[in-house]
Amino acid sequence: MRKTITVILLIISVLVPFMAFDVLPVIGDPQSAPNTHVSDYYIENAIEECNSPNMVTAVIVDYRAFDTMFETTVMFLAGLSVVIILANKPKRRIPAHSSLRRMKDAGGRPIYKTVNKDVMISVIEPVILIYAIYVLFHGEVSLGGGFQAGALIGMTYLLDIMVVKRDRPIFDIPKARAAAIAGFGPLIYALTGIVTILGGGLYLEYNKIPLPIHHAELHSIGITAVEIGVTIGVAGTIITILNALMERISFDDDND
Amino acid sequence: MIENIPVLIVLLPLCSALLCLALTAVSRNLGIFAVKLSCLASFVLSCIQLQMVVTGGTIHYAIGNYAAPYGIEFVIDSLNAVLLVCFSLMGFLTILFAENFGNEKRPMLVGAACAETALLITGILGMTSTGDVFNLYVFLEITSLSAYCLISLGGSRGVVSAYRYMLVGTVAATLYLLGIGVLYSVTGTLNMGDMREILDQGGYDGAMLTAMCFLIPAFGIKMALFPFHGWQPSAYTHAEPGSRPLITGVMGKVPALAMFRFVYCIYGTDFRFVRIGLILLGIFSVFGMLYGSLMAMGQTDIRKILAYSSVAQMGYISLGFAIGTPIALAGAFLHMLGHVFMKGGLFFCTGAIRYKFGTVDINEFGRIYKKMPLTCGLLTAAALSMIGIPPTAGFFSKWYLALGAAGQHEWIYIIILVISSLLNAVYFFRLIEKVFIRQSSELRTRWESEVLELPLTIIIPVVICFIAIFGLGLFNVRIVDILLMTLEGVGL
Amino acid sequence: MTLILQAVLLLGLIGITVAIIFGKDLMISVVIYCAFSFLTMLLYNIMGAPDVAFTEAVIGVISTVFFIIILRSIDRKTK
Amino acid sequence: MNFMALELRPLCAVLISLTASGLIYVLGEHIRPNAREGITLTAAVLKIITVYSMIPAVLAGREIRLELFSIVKGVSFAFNVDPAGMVFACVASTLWILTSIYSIGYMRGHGEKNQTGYYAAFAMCLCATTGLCFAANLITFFIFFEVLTVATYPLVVHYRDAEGTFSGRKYLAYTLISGQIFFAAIVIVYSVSGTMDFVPGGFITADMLPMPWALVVFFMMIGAGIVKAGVMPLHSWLPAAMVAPTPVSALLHAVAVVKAGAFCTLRVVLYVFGPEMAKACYGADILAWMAVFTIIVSSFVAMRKYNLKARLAFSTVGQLSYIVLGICILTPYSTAGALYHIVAHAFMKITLFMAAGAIFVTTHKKDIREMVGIGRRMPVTMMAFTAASIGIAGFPFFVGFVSKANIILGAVSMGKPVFVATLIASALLALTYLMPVVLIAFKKNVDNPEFAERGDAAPAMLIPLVITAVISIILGIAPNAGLHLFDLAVMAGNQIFMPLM
Amino acid sequence: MMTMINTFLATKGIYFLTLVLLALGVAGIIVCNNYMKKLICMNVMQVAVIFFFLCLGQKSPGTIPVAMDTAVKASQYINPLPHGLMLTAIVVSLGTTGVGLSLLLRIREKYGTIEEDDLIRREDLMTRKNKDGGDRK
Repeated sequence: MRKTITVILLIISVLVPFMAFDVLPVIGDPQSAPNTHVSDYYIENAIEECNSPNMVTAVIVDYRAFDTMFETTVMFLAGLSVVIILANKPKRRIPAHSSLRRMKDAGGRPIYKTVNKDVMISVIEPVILIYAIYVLFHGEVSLGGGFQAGALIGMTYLLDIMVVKRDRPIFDIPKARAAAIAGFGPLIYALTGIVTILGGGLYLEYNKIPLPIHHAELHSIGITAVEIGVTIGVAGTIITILNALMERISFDDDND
Repeated sequence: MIENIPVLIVLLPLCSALLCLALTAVSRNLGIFAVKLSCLASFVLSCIQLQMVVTGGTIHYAIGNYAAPYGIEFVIDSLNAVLLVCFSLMGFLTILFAENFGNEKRPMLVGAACAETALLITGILGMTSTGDVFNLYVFLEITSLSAYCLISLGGSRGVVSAYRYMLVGTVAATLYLLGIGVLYSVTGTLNMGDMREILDQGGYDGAMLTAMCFLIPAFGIKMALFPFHGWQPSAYTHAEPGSRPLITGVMGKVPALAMFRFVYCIYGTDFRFVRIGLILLGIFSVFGMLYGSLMAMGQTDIRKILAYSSVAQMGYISLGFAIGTPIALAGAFLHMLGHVFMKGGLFFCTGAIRYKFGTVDINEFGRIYKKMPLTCGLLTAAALSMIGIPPTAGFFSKWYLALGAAGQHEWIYIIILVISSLLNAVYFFRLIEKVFIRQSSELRTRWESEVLELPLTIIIPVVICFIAIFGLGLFNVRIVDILLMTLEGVGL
Repeated sequence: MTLILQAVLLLGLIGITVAIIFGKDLMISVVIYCAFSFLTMLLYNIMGAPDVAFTEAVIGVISTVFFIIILRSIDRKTK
Repeated sequence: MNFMALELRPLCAVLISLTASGLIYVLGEHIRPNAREGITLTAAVLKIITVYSMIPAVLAGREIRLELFSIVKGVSFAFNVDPAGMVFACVASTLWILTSIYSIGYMRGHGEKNQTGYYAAFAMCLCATTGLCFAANLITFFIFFEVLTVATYPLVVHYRDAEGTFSGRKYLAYTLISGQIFFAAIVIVYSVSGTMDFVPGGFITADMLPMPWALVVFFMMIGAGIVKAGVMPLHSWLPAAMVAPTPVSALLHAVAVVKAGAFCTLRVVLYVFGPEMAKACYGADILAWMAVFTIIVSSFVAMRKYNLKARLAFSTVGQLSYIVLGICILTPYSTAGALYHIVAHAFMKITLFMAAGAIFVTTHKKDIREMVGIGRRMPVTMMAFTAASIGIAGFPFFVGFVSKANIILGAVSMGKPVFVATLIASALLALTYLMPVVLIAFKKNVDNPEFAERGDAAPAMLIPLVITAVISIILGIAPNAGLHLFDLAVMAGNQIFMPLM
Repeated sequence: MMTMINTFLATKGIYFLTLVLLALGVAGIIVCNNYMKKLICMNVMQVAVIFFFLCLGQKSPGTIPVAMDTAVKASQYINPLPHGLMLTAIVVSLGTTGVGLSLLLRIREKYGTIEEDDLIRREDLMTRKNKDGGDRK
């Protein structure tokens, strides 16, 4: 009953603003308000002011760097929350539901084949890692940036624990330790701002980093430092969440 | 250095929270100590900032030194300077208080919970200071995420309420994003001041109305205004006891401030449909005040009583916004300040009683005042303030609200204020009766009694809340003057 | 032209969402949610937001993995 | 800062009680009872000195005004000592010391519990009472009024039993509802007039509040006063509150609470609305008829009560309506009479209550029918009781006569024969319900073995009640004796009606 | 024909579809009985908003906002601001999903189910049991 009413209300709420769509700008109009006022400033000045051809990067880590700092903090916060929420020690791992369980052979190994470990570990993971680092340091020139790099590193770990037995992954980080490391990401970001304050500027004013180089270079340094922070934060968080979730759940190849 | 105060207030708790886990790994108390220190520093800095704002006028702090519409800006006017002082003080007290509720055996967990609380404080302080609508969203998410986590720490019920709150809260955040999206689509800016200037040129009524349709539910959900309050009682009830004063006392206020910013600072009272919005808000708050009080009467769990009473008290605040004259707005903000200490104080008491006796059922509170006179003193003062007995803070905020309503000839609001405070009286005097009059039940203290009735870290918050309730009442004019420095220009 | 493509992709997203809401098997829901995020990525790319598309691609993978991990402990069938 | 500066004295008077209350609450459980009661008595003596020291200045017509700080925007927290407030303050501070001594005797004789809370709340009540005597504007007045409401609550529920809880709830229901309505009315008055300072003769004019609204606001404001003063039909909390210990009843009925209600009526009718406005909106007339009704009905109810305290309670209900009636007749004489009746009734009624309490502590008797021949055992107590009873009835040379005569004078001058008749009839009715007690007590030819042996109440109880009885006779013979209270009352009446003449 | 469709889509169509997607997400949160589905629907809803923002930044003849030698005029680049904002929003949604999943796991461990009606029934049962326990005490 309640649900029906809600759905009806929702349908109404979809239809009513239909009349009000006139207030929104025409899609693709180069003269619409969002495309002119602030946006033009970013496009025109990004290269000059921030030394960053990728304007999106310029926006997120320079003009609106403060947002991104807290975005990284949100990531860290998510990791921390997962650690806390899953902190209680369950008596045993939740068994996989019967519909998902597979038979094991006489030796206790699962009877289905997994991906080839060697290929994964020796070929795909290094490629992803290298790509992550490329994305990290090239964020200001081409696509990508700290966040994508961090997520890629997280994916490497994901592959790692998927392919190798998860009790003994190649780089093994307990979840609380991972969360602590993730905290250093936003901290690097915040400290970059503190450095600019110490250099006599306002918060995150990269021009004022106390180094004797040209201001464009300073922006590059600032952006790189910040991107590294984001990378650490995001990678740490993804590893944390993965670890915390995996700890709880039993898989077919577990030794019970 | 001094000009960086606005951002440092937000940064200090953040940095300490980020470091907290690592420091706890080094030594078990180091992390908590860092958080405490940073919260104290942030409180002191916000006091200095208030002084600066009062003498020097509004502070605009452009982060990264990019001028207003291009970069993110912190705008500290007298209004949020006062609120910052209040919120950071409450944050500090909560951090002090929370220490007593950790699991002694697992220091990492204690450190992590402490970091969560510090991040909640960061989010709250950031939301209060920011002058950028999208930055507000980010801070809102920080606040909400840490709140989800802290609520989920309160046992299995807490987990379920946290999950429900998370779904509803995300809907609210999404609606908020949609609202600012619509505003962005017509103004092309995200800065509040700039947005105001562009909207003032006129001709954007349709977009503003559409955005308002999204924003009022969004803030309504976040501040637990009446028809959107569904998540609130169980979340407040089952939150982690240590951080509950902060969650219940402060977390609902900040979206209310944001709502005020949108309605009065961005839209302005010249907006054609503002009356409709205000009447709607008035209806919500009137029903909220009645509903919250009526629901609170039926409860026996003190946490539930207080949670429902929060619904009613939020009604007072939004009633002030609905009346809309400067004096009523000042009343609403005074109530916001007062309610931080009243509700926070009541939850400090609840926590203290729970800490000592392990009960939350008011039927077991018989004659508890013999054992905890200080706590019960605060309990009584806060309860009287909720009812609105002079000379506590609650009376004076009610006074300004009623005065504003009389100025607008909204007599119905005065009647509702009277009825609501009488309803409040019913359940708060029931509580007082239980504490002072009921025959003593066999409560066994859970801890060996010390020299003081409670550890010092609980007594300090209790005493400060007690002082604040009366201080805000007796010296309200000073605060109202400071608030009016900003509010004079924005009201009806 | 891009707008028509966008509209088609959006219709696809709507269809997937309906399938998720009315599906009886959570595993299927999760897998088509993966498809959903893939379509979203395409959409973002078409709209000229490659950065967002890149992020969405990575996020889509990671959140799908999260969902699948959780799903091991939960009854697949739902009412 | 010179603390004995004239302007600071009202503040001192308030703070002394407040400090005493705080000290007792904090230290009460940790120090010996003697020290605790020492605090009470010291504070009482200090307070009485402070209050009395202001009388000469007030008599000389000097204005004592103290503005402390803004309590709400545009209105300051201010004290103003005027004759009317002075009268009430003198009564309250004088009786505090007597009631304190009496309480010590009663509480110890009766072995009461929770004495710390009792003394703290008692001091708080006196603080509030003094505050509202000296309050210079409505909001200051309201603050103390509400503090009084809350501070009395622990006294009413002193025994912490079911009955006490019930009457506590009843008390709160009546006073809080009326208090909140009073609050709303204050807001309305402030928003229409822009001022809240009490002005003799009132500050509300007809153009601020048009007719039907004026009456509504009048009753919204007066409601709080008449609830506390126990005017029918809003009196029912007052007999219920009889479950409290006798000193509390004495305080409630004679000193603080009901008088605060009467005083509130006075302030509202004569200092806020003013005689002209009160008459123009018919508020005064309606209120006067309510008072008449109360006087008659309460007397009849009192006759049917055999619990001594209950009978006295209904007597209070009736007597307080004298004051309300005196205010509502709106003449200088009746106003002076009404103010003086605050004094008169205070001394007489407190004597009666103390006597009732003394009887209860000494012989554990509550019912009048069991008191046959008690005069033999407690002659001094019963003599005081007799004197006070005669005073209540308004016999010449007793203090009740002075006030009633003035009220009647006012009624005559306004040409209201019904009021005159009521007042005279009620004097006779008072005799019919109080005299039987005296007669039973001194009944001859009855040898009640319980009362055969002579053994009066303990001195701590006996002395105060003798003092109050003596004072009520002295003031009856010489109304101006000592403190010039009658002059003060007359001054207040003249101040109010001066602009009209 | 083509231009008509294009105009319709540019002025109303895309917005409408986005809104439908959003409404479906909200409806899913309300209607679905399964908490996991609710979480997926929450993600859908967030995608809709992200899409809405990106719509605002589109330019019909426009290149991606990375400075290249060929395009020089400001109006030729797509507005980078919504992209920046939505990157943040996406990250937030990932964080929320992570927290939501861990909460889900706890609920599953505690109650053994993630169906809402089962959960409510079990909660009621627990409340009643607690009350009985209280009485016995």
